[in-house]
Amino acid sequence: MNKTHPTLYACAATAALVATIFCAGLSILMATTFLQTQSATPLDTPALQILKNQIQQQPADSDLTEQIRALDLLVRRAYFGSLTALRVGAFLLLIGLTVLIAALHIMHTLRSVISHPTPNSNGITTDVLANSRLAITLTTVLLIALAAGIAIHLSRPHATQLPAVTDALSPSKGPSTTQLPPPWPGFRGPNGLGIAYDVTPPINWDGESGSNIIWKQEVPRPGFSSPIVANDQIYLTGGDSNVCEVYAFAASDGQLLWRHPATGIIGSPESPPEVTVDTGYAAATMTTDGNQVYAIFANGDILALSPDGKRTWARNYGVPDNPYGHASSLLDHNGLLFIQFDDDTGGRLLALHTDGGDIAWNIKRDVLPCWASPILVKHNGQRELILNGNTIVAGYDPATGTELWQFDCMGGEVAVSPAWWDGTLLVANEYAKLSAIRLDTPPQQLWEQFDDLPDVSSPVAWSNRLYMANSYGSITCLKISDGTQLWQHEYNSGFYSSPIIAAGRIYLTDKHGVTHIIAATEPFTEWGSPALGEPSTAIPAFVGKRIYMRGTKHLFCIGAQ
Amino acid sequence: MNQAQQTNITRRGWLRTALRTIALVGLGGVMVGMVSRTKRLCTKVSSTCRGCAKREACGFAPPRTLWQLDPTKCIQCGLCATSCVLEHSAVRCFHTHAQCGYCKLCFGYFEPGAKALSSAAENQLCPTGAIRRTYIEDPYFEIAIDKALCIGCGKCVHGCKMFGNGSLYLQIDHSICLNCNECAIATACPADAFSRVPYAEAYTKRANGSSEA
Amino acid sequence: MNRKLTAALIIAIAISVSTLLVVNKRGCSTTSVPESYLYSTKVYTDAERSAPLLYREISRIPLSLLEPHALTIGQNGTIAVVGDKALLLMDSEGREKQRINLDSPPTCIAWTSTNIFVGFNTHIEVYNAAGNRLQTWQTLGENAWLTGLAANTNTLFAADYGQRIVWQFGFDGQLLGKFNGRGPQGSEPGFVIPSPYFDLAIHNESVWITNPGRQRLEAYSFAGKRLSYWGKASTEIDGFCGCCNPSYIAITADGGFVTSEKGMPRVKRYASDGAFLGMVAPSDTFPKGTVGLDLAADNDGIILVLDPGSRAIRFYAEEAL
Amino acid sequence: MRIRLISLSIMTLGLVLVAPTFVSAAERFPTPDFETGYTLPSTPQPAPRAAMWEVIDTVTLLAALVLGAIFALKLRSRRAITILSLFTIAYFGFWKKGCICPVGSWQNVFQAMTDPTTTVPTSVLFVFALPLIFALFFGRIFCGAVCPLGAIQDIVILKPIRLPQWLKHALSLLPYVYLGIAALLVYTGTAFLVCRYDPFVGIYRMNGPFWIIIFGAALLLIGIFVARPYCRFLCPYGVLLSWASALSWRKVTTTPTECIQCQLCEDACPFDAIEFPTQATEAHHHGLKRLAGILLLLPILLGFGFWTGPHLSNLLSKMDHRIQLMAQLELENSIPAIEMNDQSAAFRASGTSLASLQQEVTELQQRFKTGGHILGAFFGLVIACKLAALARVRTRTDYEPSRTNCLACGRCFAYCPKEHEQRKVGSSRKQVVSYSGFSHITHGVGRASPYSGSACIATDSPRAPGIPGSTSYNAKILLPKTPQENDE
Repeated sequence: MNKTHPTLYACAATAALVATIFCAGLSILMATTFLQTQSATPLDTPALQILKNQIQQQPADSDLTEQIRALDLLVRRAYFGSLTALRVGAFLLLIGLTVLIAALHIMHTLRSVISHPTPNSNGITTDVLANSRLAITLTTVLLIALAAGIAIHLSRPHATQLPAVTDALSPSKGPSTTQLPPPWPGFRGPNGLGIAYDVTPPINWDGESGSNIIWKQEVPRPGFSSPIVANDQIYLTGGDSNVCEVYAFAASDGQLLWRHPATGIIGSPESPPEVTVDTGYAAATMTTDGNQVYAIFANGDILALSPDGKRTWARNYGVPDNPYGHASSLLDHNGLLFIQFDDDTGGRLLALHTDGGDIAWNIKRDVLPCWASPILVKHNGQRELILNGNTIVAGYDPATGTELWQFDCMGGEVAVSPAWWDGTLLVANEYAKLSAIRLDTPPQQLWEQFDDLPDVSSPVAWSNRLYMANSYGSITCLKISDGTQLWQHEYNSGFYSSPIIAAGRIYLTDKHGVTHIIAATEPFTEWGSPALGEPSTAIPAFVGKRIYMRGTKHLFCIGAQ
Repeated sequence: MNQAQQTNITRRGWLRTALRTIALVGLGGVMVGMVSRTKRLCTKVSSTCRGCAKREACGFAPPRTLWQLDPTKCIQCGLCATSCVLEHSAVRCFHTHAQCGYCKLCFGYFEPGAKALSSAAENQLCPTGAIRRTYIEDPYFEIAIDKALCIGCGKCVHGCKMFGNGSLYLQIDHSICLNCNECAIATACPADAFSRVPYAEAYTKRANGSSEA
Repeated sequence: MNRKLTAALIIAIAISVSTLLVVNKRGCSTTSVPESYLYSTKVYTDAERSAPLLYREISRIPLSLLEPHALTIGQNGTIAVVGDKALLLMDSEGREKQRINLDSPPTCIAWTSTNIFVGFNTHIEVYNAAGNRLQTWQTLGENAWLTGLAANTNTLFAADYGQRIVWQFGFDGQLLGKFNGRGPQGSEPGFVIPSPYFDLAIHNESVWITNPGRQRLEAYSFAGKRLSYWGKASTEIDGFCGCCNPSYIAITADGGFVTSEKGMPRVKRYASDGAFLGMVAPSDTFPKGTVGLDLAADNDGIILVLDPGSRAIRFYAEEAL
Repeated sequence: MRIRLISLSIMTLGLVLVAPTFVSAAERFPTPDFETGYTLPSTPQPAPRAAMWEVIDTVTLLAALVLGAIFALKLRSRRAITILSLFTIAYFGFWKKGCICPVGSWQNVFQAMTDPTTTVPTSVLFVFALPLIFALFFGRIFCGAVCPLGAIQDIVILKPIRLPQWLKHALSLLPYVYLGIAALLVYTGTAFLVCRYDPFVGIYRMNGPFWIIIFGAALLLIGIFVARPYCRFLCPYGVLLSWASALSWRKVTTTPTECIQCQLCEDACPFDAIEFPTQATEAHHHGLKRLAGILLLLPILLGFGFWTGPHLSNLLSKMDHRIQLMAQLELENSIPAIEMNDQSAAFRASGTSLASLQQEVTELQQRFKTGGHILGAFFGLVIACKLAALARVRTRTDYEPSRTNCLACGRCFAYCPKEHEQRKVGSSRKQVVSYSGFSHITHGVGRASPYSGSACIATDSPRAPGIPGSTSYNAKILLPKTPQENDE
């Protein structure tokens, strides 16, 4: 102990002890109060809430009101009481700590003795340096590891953000199971469902100024068919009364890699059939399985071309006898190419072998002419090929062509392809109706609806919502489960192109080439409406971070430069 | 050896002086730059300086900035009451009488579903009873906020905004606000309603985006 | 000795870092707000559910207006809507037949067999069914703020929220009279209008005027004498809640009332004696924060609701009971 | 970001322009015509802290720094410094509530430098610059007694221990990391990290987030043994100050005259800032070789940092509220099951176009990317320098405070016999006692009496035979110091 000032030392020691106890107690007390006020505010008393709910039932009850008033007062007192308590407590604690520290300093001072430094105790030596260098290196590694750890920890939840439905509806594999399916294999994307998977398309561009336009390439001949994308090439058809052609553009820079005229095909008519201007000769969109691309034209010519533009086969199974001209797009699955051949001679569903082009099967359909395109869905684990027809909607086994079911609900000039969501089929047409059909056996109509029906643009279904647009410029969102309208919006310009769901947004291009980007949810929220700078009726192709859009004259590649 | 050391030392000393001068010049440059920048901006941002008495002069006295809540952005999430560094938040409810409807059935005052339009506890909306309601004449009642009791939860603001004229609004009481360099509420605010504004217009923002007359 | 303390130090630092992370989380979380700080409208929505829903939305017409303000029904079901700086004339199907551009933003409208009266802040303009402007009436003072028009065969009533009076005009624009509802020697507070919603409707020989500040509807003779009133301030479903409701009214063919409210944007149906019948459209029908649901009722019992929130006219038909 | 006047002005304009009709109506709402002659009360607007106070604060800071410099360099009085630091705690701490402090103010200046739309109030500018200027002339005077964060830690130092060298060096990386990250977040307008996690400001306010206060308390507890943990192993402003004081004109010295290698000051510095004479004996070229190796490593470290930096910054970008909001909106729009949170609800209500937000976020991410590159390179450089500094043994003959690490607390003064020798001249022993500092009175007493003057040292020095110190001491006696050496 200390010789020089024993009393002083003793006093300091006691003071320190007392202060310590005081501070410890006080801080614990405060911490609890603090946490109380933080977690559950005294104002948030369940008891009071219960009483208030009771008073709703019996307003007349006087002693209940008395209770409430009493409790309310109590609670508010408690709250402000706790605030004051904290403030006072803080001050007291401060005083306590000051005393403590002072006392400790005095004690320390009185007790301290001269430390006799030992020789060579703490000099800088080489191994100290070595250790330090090692330590610094290790710390660096440690910090990097820490950062990486946090990064991994944070990045984990992002995986779950992808909609669970994706794999349920994932595009069908081509003949060779090893390779990935083409990113945008045909009309309205994978299986014709109008949904783009794993894409992050841009939301602003401008065809005029060329902002976010990666490239722009003139398309030699006109056509209403939409672009498809496979092995880094964009395929298009175009044609006029002279000749119909297939074009392939390079995804990288948009240069026209090759063009293949549909000529010299056995059974092809001498003179092209009568078509109207708003259908043209190349209205049907191509399809591809990644190994070959397939095209069909108004005169019934069907071609299969290799990615480098060599013709593998070409057939003509009759000229579609069709008031406007053939417009139904192709679809392929498991080595079969499906053609919806609904014309005045009565409807057919053709399936050709993708190698060779011979008829695998040919199913008679009792329908009137129709311009809709088939879709391929997965229902109860089975693939089904679904055709919108006039007046029958029917489902087929894509392997054998056996008709699985049919449902009579269509009418008018059917050009609108079906939409599909989770076991529910949605078919609509102007002058007919929109009906939601549950594919049980037999199919049940859940509900029907008669307003704002689409005429050209095909509806798209996504997460229990149906989006449909029509050529009058209205876009409507309905709840698929019960058909209630969630929102509707009127645009000045009408729609021929169809809505596509990409990255949780609807991309819908109007006749003037303005793409309306709308959140695929409610309420109606528009992300923007970038303009292509020229009219467009085709359906854009969504691949990765890019959009390929066909205007009347040009093919555009849209994406961040 | 010693000689070497000496020259070594002088060299270091000289180098140090040179660097020091550079550092000083740099620091000075930064300061001058900042001040002139403030001048320039202050002449530019005249629209923010609305209602600022010494707007013209402000170029010469770079503005102190204070935190301000923008009531038009406010969504009354209640975080003002809980996330201030002060236990009793510096955000309080303000009331613009000029905008008040003096409504008998005031939705800033009465609990939703209140049975009687009396000031009894069970009818009051305010969790701390910070709103005073005084009769003026039929059918008008005056509403006044007791700042000492208000905790800035914005419950009344929500009611008034929803049903009434939005004469009640949340704002920072600068006699309480510590003007932290980073406002804790601002970091928590979901509506991003907090921003720094020149000293002169600490209170110019009011509900409905109109500025105090 | 040193080893121990270094260990302690490292642990301490680890603790501090973790606390930082905790604080950071707390900083971001918005869950720490007590229930008692949040405004709940549950009471109202519950009440709405308990009340009978008498009507069903049968169709909806989207409008090509950004800020539709008022609508009215003309001859044989034609519809007129004003908003932005335009007057829209539509057929009964809701197809836009004509769009007449106006010089200033209109606030209200009335349509008689002969004329369309369009109210602006401070004056009234008269158009014919073809959409040509016939007259522009004199301004009613710079404090004027017209929010409602109603006309019968020969007189037009204009509700002026700015000056809290109701004007009465002949069709030639000649001022027939005005009244402030204060009654003889101001015994009454008159029209109490805290916010710019002041509507009126004509039925038989009386004009029904909202008195939102007092949460009631008042009937006045054309001479400006108050005949009767009904309505009570209440947060119950049968009364009007909010500082100032109802915001708009319409009178059905049978003399019953349709009222719209702001705050809880909803439409209710009352009998001719003011007895609450049920809901036309509960508050969850309209987008959050919708204000200004103007109303019109045609002769076959269809109720038209102008929904500025979704920029559309909603048609409601009585649910077959 | 929060302090952008321009954006604010635009916003204000916007509000005025797009105010919906309901608003404009409510603005010209005619107040009820009261018959009882009731007059409208005006809304009270409690005034902020008067502008004058900022001037006073700045002046006080200047005065404190001047005093600090005098105390540390001229008077060489530990006691005076202690008293000053108590004042600091009282004024800059409890009275001024520890905000705005120089430790945080560099962020404002840095933001204003990187973002041309922001301004810094002059007072803040001075608060930032004064300590640095003083550091350039007199060393880290600010840390010694004028920094409220330092002062509160300084008074709790009771049983300081010397950390092992390797740990000291390892931990000394942290301030650079903190500085770098904080700077990046300022550059992107995400946060003022240093202010958000200031451990002691909560204590000065006697209020604040619970966990911050706990953190502060924890640091103080550690500070009893490991002196000033925040200053030495966290403070980002300390980094700037150490750079400045490395160039300082004058610096605090342990001994008033010249060092005599008595070793008595070895334990004097609780911050381990006194550098000892080197005892290492290694061939010169070894060190050089190592140094060369590290210099070769430098570009690799820089490159690695530059490459990995964006990954780190990408991680940090998740802290930014705009990026969080964008992610939330994306999520809500792609998965309808997701509930709107307050942020997205408020955003949707505000009517701002998503495209514009997208635009802002993309720019922001670009900022994070570039910032990340710079940050990574900076870290690489720091590590390289640290290693280079440790590459070879710098021959040192005296005990002297390190230029960069010395916090100018003046504790070591009382340990130096030379000090007492000087004080003894014409001064009573009492004065020596009263003189030599707050907590070391008895050291002073104990030390002053046994060895007074160099004579005793000579008798004392056999305690360390063969230390280069003693030899060089003799050398010193023989040839007096050149002025340059004094300067050094």
